[in-house]
Amino acid sequence: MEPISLTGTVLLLPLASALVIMLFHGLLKNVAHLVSTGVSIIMFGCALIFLGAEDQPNGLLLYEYLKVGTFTADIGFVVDTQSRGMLFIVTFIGMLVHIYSLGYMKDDDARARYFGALSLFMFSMNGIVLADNLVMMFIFWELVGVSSYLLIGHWFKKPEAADAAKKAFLTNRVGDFGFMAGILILFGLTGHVSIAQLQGSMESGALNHIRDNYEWIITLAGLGLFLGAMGKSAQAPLHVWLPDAMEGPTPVSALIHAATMVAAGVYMLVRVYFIIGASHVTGDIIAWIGGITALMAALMATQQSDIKKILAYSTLSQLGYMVMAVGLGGPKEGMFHLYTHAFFKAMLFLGSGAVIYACHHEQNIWKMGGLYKKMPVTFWTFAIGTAALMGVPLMAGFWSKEGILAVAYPEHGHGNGILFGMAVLTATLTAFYMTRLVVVAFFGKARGKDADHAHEAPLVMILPLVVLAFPSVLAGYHFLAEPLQALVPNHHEGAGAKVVMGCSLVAVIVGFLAATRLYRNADKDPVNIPLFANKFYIDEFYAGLVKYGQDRFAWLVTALERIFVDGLTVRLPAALASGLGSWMRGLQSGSLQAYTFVLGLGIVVVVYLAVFFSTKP
Amino acid sequence: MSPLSLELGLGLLGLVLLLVESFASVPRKLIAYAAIGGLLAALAVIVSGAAGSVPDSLKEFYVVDPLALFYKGFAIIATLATIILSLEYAPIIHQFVATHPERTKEAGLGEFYSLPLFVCVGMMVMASAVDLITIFVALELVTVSFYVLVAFMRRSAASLEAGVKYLILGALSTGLLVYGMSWLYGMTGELSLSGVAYKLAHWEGNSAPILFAVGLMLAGLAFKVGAVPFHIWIPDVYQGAPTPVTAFLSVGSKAAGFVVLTRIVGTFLTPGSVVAGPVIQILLILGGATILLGNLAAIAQTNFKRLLGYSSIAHAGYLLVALACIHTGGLKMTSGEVAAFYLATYLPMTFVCFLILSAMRAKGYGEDIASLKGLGRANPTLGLALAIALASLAGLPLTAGFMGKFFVIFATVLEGYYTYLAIAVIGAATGFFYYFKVILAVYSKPDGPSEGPTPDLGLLSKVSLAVFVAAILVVGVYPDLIRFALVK
Amino acid sequence: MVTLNHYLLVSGLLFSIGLVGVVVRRNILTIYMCLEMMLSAANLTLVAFSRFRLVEGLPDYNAQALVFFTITVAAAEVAVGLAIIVALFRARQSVDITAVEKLKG
Amino acid sequence: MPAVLFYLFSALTLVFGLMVVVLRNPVASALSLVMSFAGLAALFISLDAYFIGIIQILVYAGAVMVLFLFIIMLLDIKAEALKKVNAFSVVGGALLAIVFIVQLGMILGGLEAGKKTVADVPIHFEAAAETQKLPTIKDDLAKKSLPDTKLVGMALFHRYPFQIQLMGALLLVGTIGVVILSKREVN
Amino acid sequence: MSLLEIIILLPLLAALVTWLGSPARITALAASLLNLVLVGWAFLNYQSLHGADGAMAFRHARTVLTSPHIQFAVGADGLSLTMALLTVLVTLAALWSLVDKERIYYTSTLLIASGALGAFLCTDIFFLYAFHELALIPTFLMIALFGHGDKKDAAWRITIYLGVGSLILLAGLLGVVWYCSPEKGKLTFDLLALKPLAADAPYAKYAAANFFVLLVGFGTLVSLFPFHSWAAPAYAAAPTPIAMMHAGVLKKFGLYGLIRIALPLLPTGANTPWVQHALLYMLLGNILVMGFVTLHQRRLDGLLANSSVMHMGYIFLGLASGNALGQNGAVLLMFAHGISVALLFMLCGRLRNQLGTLEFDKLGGLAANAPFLSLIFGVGAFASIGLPGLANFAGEVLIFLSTFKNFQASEGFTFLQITTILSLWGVVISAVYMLRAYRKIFFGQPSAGHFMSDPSLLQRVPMFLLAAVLLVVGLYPAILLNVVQVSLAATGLK
Repeated sequence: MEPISLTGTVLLLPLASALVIMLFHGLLKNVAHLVSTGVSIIMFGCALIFLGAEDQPNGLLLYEYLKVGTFTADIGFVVDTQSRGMLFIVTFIGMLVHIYSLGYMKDDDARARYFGALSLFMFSMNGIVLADNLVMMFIFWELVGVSSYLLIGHWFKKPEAADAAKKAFLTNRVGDFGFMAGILILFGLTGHVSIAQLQGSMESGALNHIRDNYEWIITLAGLGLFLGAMGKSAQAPLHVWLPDAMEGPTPVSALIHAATMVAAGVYMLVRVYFIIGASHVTGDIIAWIGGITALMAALMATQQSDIKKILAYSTLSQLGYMVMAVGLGGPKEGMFHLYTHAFFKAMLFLGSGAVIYACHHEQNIWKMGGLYKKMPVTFWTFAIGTAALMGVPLMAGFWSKEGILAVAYPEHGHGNGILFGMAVLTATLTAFYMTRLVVVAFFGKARGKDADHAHEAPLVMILPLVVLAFPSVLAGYHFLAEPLQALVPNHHEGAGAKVVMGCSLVAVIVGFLAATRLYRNADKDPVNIPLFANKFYIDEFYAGLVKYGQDRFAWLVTALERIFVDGLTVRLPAALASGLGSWMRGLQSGSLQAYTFVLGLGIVVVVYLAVFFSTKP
Repeated sequence: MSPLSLELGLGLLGLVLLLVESFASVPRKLIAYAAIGGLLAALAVIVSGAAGSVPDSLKEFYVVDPLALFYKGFAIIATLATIILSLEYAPIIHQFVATHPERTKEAGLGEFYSLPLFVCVGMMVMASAVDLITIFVALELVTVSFYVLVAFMRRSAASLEAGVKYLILGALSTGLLVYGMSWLYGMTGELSLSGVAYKLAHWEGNSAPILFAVGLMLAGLAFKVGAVPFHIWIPDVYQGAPTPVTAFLSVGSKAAGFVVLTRIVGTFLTPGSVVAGPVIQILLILGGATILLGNLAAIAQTNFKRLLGYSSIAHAGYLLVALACIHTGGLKMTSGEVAAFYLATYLPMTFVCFLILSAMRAKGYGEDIASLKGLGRANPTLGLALAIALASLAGLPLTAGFMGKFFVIFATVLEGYYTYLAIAVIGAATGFFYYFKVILAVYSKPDGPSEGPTPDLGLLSKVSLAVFVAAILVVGVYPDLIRFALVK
Repeated sequence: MVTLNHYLLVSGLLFSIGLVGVVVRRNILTIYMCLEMMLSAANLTLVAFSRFRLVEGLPDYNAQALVFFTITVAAAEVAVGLAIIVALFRARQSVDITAVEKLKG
Repeated sequence: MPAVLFYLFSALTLVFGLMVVVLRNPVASALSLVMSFAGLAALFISLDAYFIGIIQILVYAGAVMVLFLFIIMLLDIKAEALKKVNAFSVVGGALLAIVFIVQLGMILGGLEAGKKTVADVPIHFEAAAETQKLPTIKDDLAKKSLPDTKLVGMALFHRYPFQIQLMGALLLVGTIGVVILSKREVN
Repeated sequence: MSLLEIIILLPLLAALVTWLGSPARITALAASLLNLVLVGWAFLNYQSLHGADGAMAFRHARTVLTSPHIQFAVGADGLSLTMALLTVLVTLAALWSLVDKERIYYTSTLLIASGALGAFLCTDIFFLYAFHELALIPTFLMIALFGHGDKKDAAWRITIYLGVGSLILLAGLLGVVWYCSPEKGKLTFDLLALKPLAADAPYAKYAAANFFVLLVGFGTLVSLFPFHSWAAPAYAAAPTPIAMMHAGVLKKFGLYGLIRIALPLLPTGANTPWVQHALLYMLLGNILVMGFVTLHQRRLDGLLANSSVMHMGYIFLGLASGNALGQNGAVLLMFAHGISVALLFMLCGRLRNQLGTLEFDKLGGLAANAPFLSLIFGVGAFASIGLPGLANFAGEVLIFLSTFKNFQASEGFTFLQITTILSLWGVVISAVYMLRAYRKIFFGQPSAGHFMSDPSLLQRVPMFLLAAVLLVVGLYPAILLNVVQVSLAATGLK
């Protein structure tokens, strides 16, 4: 198949599926999931073929979305290693999640709506991956936002779910504000929005000139784009929506809030790396925000008791890692981590889903325990995922994490000692909280009735776990990464490499040992740090900001608008008119004396006007 | 056929009808029909253009130009409409004229149907009059007839009060006008307008005395057209007078005032005139004040007739401003023609209002705006007609009323009178408020639970209502219709 | 010496006296008298001007014709006016202007 | 006419005019008005307008004032009560009059033509006699007596017959009006 | 009778026939369907029949006044056809959504439709202006008689305000005619004749003032800040079809007028710095001040009404940019906003009818029993906050891009661009209030006593129609842009 028909299919098929399901919601109640899953399998097939497609430097045009005069913003596709690899990840995990959902959402009333939204998400995510220009990327950027909104709010009757959906969308909107601003600046400077053309311009064109003379503008543009990435990839301080998003069905968390959508921010940063890299300030800010996010999220994860929340903070932390890598000048490292992380984090989420499913929607790890015997497959796959996430040597996560640490290492071009330290600390904490999770949830004895009666999940749910277990181990190796078109970083050699290796090993070991020691056979959390448990009180701060800042301000503005605008344009003239009117009515007193007096006055005034008063010829 | 024969014929018809009224006991309606027939015949003569030239002996006082013919036709139509209106209103007249309404019938109606003919004669002469004596006599014929007509319902307190007020204030204005005329004569030594114009254009020396004369004249005429502050009689008199008379006053008398004002102002603004500047200034200031006062004071009115009184004041303001805009070459109309156009649009919409008001009154409804409530349901045709007329009064586009305002506003733009443009805009905007208030009442539910009798019109009134509404709409989209009649 | 201005002044004074009377008095009949006074003042002006503007050696009799018309009109007005006042008196038993203050606003 | 007489009649006119305004009894006002108009008639005559002067007496003093008095008597109208006099209207009316007179005075001050006396514009009987066509008028003028009535009649009936007819209509309307407004219904 | 005259007069005729007593619903629906077909045909065949130069087509003129020269002249190009399409779509939906309503509802809606069509399709300034006013009385009466809440006040507000606005507009239009007249003897209201005259108008120094008067006049009709305080109360109070027609269609007349008359005839006026700055300040008021005011609303009708005021700011931003990109975006957004706000008002009316309240605090969980309604509301809500894939986004993004078109690194951010960045924040604000409303009304636990069911299949048609239009234009904006941009280019706009 031609690349354009491949990409076209990949893009439009899920859209068709989504539209059909949404529109004929009632009719398709019982087949919608099959339609959607079928579509996801076809997409995966297409993505596999697409892996062999040739690079298209000018992109593939589907149609001109906006065309005014010389300006165009197309729906067009970029074909390069990055998009091929990412498309594989998205469709692969997407397909598995679809299959998994067949089981997980079997008894849900609104299953059709769920699968419709899932299709919409696939459509949107594919769009981001394939976008060859910033406007198109923005379009799909927002669309993934809305499909995420729908999926988080799937159980909309639950106030938490409804609020979480809203929060996710709005936080992303803040990010999109920056994204759009960045696009506008770049468009303003060059006159087009195509990524390839922008890159060309940066290499030898208008942008190049501007970078040399007005670097602040490039910095601003880069920061704008990064703000978009912050929203989507939940970087501090816009990270607050991601943990809440766990209110959505667990497969959604696996697909959207772990493997694909949240990674889109990183994906986008790598796409526009030529802009970010053009300004040191941008890179530094990105790296720092990434590092802070990574560390902060890891700290928060250590004190969570909800199994999905732990994974969510872990995701945050890992995203911070990736972003930091990009900021530090390692886009390939970031992308590579994204790629490995997608597999094992998706698997972890799906595994946690199986656990939750088995425990009748119990999510508190302190009410679980002893699950390894009851759910062996789940346990083993979960363990593999945990190991990969911790960065246990030879697992997929090990390679990618080591790459990032290497970038952060001071000897590397942009490396930074403090950041490196933070990264190592984060790695330690990762090992710590993941061990804690596994130890508490799977070992010891069952601490709740539901955990006691847990049993292995059905086959459709187990199968994706098993499938994902393989890349979780093997994805870091060239024999898999290369055909899958992952952006594999160059192996770092030199003195630093050993230090980095050592640090990463030590981190895993320290974290693992500390957690094992603390949590073995513990019935409740022996460590209690409210600051971490309450996520540094950032949510509370935002709630206050919304309530006392935004809403009060809105009240104030409304009042001022009423008083001044309405007062000056409506009430005052109206009062004036009616006041003057009644005064003039008062002249009409009914008394003839008054009338004759007015008439006499009129005579005098007219004579005055005629004879003695003259303003102009 | 001399154009004078029209006036003569109508005067004779009036005389004959009075005689018939006194000595023959015919149904009074026949008198009205005879008057209508005579007026229609006169109108036909005017429209056909059969009105010939003026005898030489009269050429000094009397012209027949398109403007005169236009206003003559206007006077005839206004009279016609008034008599039709009177037919609708007859029960009320009878009720308030007869000492014992139940024992007599049709008291005073014969006179009430025939007096308008004399007014019509006066107005027709005014349309042609070009010297001070003729103007004065014709004006007084109209004024004195109106004294009688306004106070006609002698058993109605309101009618009498209106009569007294009109009498006193009207006589005051007559005195003023005569005083102004004597000064104008004294300064120019001329009684004919052409002579005055010549003197004004070739004035030498101190201009203060002539300005004094001009000011007094304008003040006297301002009373007739109801310009602020000489408008003061209008609301009370309009409210108190019998409704057909109010209609006649607000259309006929006003138009007659304006034709005289047009001719006098035309004289004053003759090229090279020494008084041109102050005259324009007075017209503008009076016009601006009139627009503002008429519209603002109308806001709080609750009586529909009184509201129409203020509305007529406001319209007079626009007409004054129109008269002041003399550089309207782009419109291919003189300022007088703009004013005439405006009056022509004003006639149908005002008469529609008064027709419906009469019909309501005849069925026992009051004259308050509130008593119009439910009309839109009870008689949708009348409701729609009234709504269209009010929309036109408010100056909504696609109605005749808009075209009138359109020319005036355009004239101020062409002239560069931005202050008066702003005043016109403010006035028109205020107008929306009180006219729409009436429209709202028409389509509101009636206050009381019980519904009164359905207001309806006689056949003749229905026909004229249809004609007027059609005129409002047709002129609104095809203004050339009037312009053809006006600009030859 | 008695100049035209003297006559004009007298007529002006008479006119303003009439005006004052119209404004000040409350009896409608008296007001009406004052109005007659104003008309007569105007006539004086006209006659004075007509005398001082000779046409073919004679005073301008066209202006005096206007005076004649004015006097006639005034008489007719008086007739109608008094009839109205009588009607008013019959209705209200008063010719004070307070009898006609119902219409207002 | 000697200046003294002018001042006398002017004073007569104005003082009695003022008394019309000041006196509270309508009968007194009406009588003052008659006196005032008599003075006015004298002023007319001083301006060689004999006809107008006589008409003034005949119509006003003779007819109009009688009508007024008749109505006053008929209706038995009482004097205005003093307390009813409105101070505002008195002050306002006076102010109006003063302002008007000041305005008039300023205008008269600048009126060059007004500085002439009657003697400055004498009647040219000879010249007039030549232009007039009617023999009786010619004769009168030749005798240096002003045929005032005839001349007014000439103007009215030769020049303004149309207006006279119109005036007739006016009087007719006035008559009808009076009848309608004051007639008593016959059962 | 030319095609466009039929299109304009058809609703008028239907209104008359309806008023006289023919079956209201059938007559009205038949007329509006027929009109949809006619306008649709004209739209689709515009380019193929009249070439791609974007000039006025389907022209026809009848002189009604010789001097000044006024004609009942009709003509349509891509711009006017787009607006006409908007009108007939919304009209059809508004009429269709009426259930068990009195005759006057149909009559008024048809009258407004006719007025809007006349305003969009007339090429003579006089009639273009005049037709717009046709809606004034029906709007007034409908709000005052059948409105909700503080209906009298709202009715007066909209009437007087729009009355004043249109009179100011009239003054401005007359000023333009005067401005363009080469000598005072030849005054014409023919838009097409004025354009060549405008180029060498003798009174150039008045251009800025004249443009500003037009801006205020047209702006008042579009609820440009600070002349907007009629809009929100009136829309909140108005009966559903009136709110749909007015907010969806009629309001766009002001913008249409700016694009059709003010910008091409007074380009120097539009480019005068003080005028531009004034416009930018005003539209910032629309976006930010009204954004926060909208945020403060506690009822759905108030929220929709204020948000529709707010969104006008973006369209003005497109016009302020002064280039083709912005103008095309503005037209696109006009269309999209018209459809989306009509859709939302339609749903709002339905909610009010069924639930009796629109207060957020009393509502909740409606999605459970009315999934279709909540889906369609979602489409409308997301469209109005500029979600890609729905029509509004295409317009907004073009507008934003247009303001940066001439961005010069050496000059840094100009006021226009700073305004744009601030306006971008408005997009966030609008998402906040819209999602808040959506969350409160449709999500969460269903509140007691407020039961809501999905509409019948037949009643879904108008909703589906509007939603589908939003989607189609959102996914393929070229369907409008292709036609609009050639015409905008032909009007002489850069």
